[in-house]
Amino acid sequence: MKKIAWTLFCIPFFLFGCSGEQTVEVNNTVNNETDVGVREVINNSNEVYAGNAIFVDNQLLVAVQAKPWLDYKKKKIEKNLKKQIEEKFPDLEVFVSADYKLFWETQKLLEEEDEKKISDEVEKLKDLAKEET
Amino acid sequence: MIFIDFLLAFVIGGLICVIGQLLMDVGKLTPAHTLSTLVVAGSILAGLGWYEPLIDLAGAGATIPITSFGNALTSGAIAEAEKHGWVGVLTGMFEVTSSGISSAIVFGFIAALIFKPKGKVN
Amino acid sequence: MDQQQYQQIEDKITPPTPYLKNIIKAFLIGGLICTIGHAITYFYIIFFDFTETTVGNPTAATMVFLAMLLTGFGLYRKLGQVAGAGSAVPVTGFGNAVVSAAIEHKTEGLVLGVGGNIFKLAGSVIVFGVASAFFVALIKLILVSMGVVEW
Amino acid sequence: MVILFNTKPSIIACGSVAGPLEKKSVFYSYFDSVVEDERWNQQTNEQGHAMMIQEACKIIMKKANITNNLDIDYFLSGDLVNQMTPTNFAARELAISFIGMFSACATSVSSLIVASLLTELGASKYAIAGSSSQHNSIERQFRYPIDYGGQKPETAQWTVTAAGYALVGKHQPNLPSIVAGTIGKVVDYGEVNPFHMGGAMAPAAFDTIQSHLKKRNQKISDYDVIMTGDLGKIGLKILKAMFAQTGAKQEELEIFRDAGAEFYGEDKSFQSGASGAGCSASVYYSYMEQQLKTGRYKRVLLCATGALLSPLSFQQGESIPCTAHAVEITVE
Repeated sequence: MKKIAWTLFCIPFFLFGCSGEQTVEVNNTVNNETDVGVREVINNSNEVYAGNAIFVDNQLLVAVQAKPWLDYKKKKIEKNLKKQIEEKFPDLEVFVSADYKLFWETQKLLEEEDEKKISDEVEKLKDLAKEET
Repeated sequence: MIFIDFLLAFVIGGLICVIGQLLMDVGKLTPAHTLSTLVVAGSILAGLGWYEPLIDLAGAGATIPITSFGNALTSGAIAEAEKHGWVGVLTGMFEVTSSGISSAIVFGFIAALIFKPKGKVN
Repeated sequence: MDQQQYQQIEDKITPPTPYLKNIIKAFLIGGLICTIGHAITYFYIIFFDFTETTVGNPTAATMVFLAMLLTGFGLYRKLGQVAGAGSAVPVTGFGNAVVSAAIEHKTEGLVLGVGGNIFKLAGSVIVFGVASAFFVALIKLILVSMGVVEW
Repeated sequence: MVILFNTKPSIIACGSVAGPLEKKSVFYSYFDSVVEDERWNQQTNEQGHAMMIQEACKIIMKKANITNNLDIDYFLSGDLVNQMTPTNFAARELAISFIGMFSACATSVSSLIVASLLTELGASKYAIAGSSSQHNSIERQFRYPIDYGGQKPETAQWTVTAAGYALVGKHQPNLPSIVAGTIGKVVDYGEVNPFHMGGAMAPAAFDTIQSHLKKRNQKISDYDVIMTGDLGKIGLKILKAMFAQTGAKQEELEIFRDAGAEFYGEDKSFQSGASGAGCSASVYYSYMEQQLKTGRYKRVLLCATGALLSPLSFQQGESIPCTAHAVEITVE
């Protein structure tokens, strides 16, 4: 019993140690500048370990995953990122979410080619994210 | 990262249960008293606005313990109070749906139809 | 022998509550139940249209369903003896209280027995949940209108 | 008060039945009948409870070669269900003059005392006395539904599914005979924990045994065994400690035994042991009767203990009043 408890106690420290890398994915864009800019913003936030950005027309959907132990300030992280991206690209309609559902779905959208499908899916995800319990 | 996410659910869910166990063993409360106390605690945490961050942090570790029931009812009432003022406090309560209760009623009813109490096994 | 003397003898012989053992068991099993619940939330997020905010409801319903099966097969009782609050505090414990009362009172008929007694054990949780929600929301409303706090 | 029975009414025959879980009991081989279904193949637990009582009475009549119910004058019995409906319903089927008796788990002895009194008076040729309990119907009434996952402490006891009845008649040599009985007072030392019945009942047992010995001018060692009803392992230890304080020696303390403590042996899953009105009854009117008949014991004191609480009194914050009744049984 003691051994198991001790192991369980130690595991997180190992994981903390090797979690420095960030994965940021952006879907195919025409504009290289925005691509790099969004990557930069997400990369600069050390509260986030992964992010997906989907561009459709002039909309930008950013789905990020906060580090699990920082999840309690999820809403703040969302707000901060949104503000930073909006400052950089004032003419983009930005939506940021730290919800796992959006992250999971945008992962699939990264591979998607059909513009129409992407746009529909982004709309749907935004609606889902706004739903209350 | 996913592992830490699960670990947080485990630890925080487990800690809430430990509080319950302490209420039973040290406080000498019956299970009904313990659960009622925890529900009230959940309501108060919701009123302070602390329960939502806890859910964001621990996921099911905070939504599965009975404290989340108090949170659901209170945040419903507060949300309605914000919109409609005094009346909202009451109506908000009745607008809240808790799947825990409704599913317990449905499954309890179904269970009554198919199961028989078992006193044999110990 | 008076009451006080007897109390001394009784206290000396009655085995003490194993606090630490109970706490460890409650922590491990309660944590495990929540972890299973967490896995179910991921299941609903990935395969259905639920977000982290809305997934609580289907998860609770699924956990209550599992509690129904365990209760019906007489396993939740055994779990409860080991886990104590570890199995009583999660929503599965609430489910167990409702389901066990429903099964128990089946012999008194569906209306008087099941209908009338289904909340025999869990009713106080609902009453205190609703009442405390009312008072907390009321206090918050008063504090907000006094300008002490914000929503 | 001690009652002396000058005519020494005898226990002519005994009948004991038990439920499926009682196969784990160390007294299993002494029971007359064990049923596989705890509901006795009835629709409800309470109907099964009533069937169990009838079954025990039928066994007695068979053993005593009585074919007609009318030959039995009285049926004195009780159980723990509200208003004792299982016993009442069994009495309806038996059609014997009936008084319901309630001393909780001490009913096994209190009914035996009344049956002996009726015999002594000449009012009864044959009387059946005893009590019974059925786990499911008692548990749901006093505690939680069967399948509720509550945690029981080490002091908790398991209500048995069992019935024990004795046929009391005029004195016959070589049969266990009732020579004296003590009807106990109600004793309450302020125990409030319904999961610690042993601790609540031990003072009542102490009081009754003490006053019986005193009035009869006896020592503990005058008995081969003093068997309490359902104090459980922890309750028995408490009782022994109480007697130790009054100066009883170690070898005298060995005389004390408890039906509930021994019922399920050392099985830890039953916590402190067995309890219920059927616990003392089924052990007294099977194992104990046979030990007396075979001459292993010559003089025993059976002291059944009962906790006189209800779920209502517990919820209203009352402590648990307890009683104990004792009978002295000898074999010539």
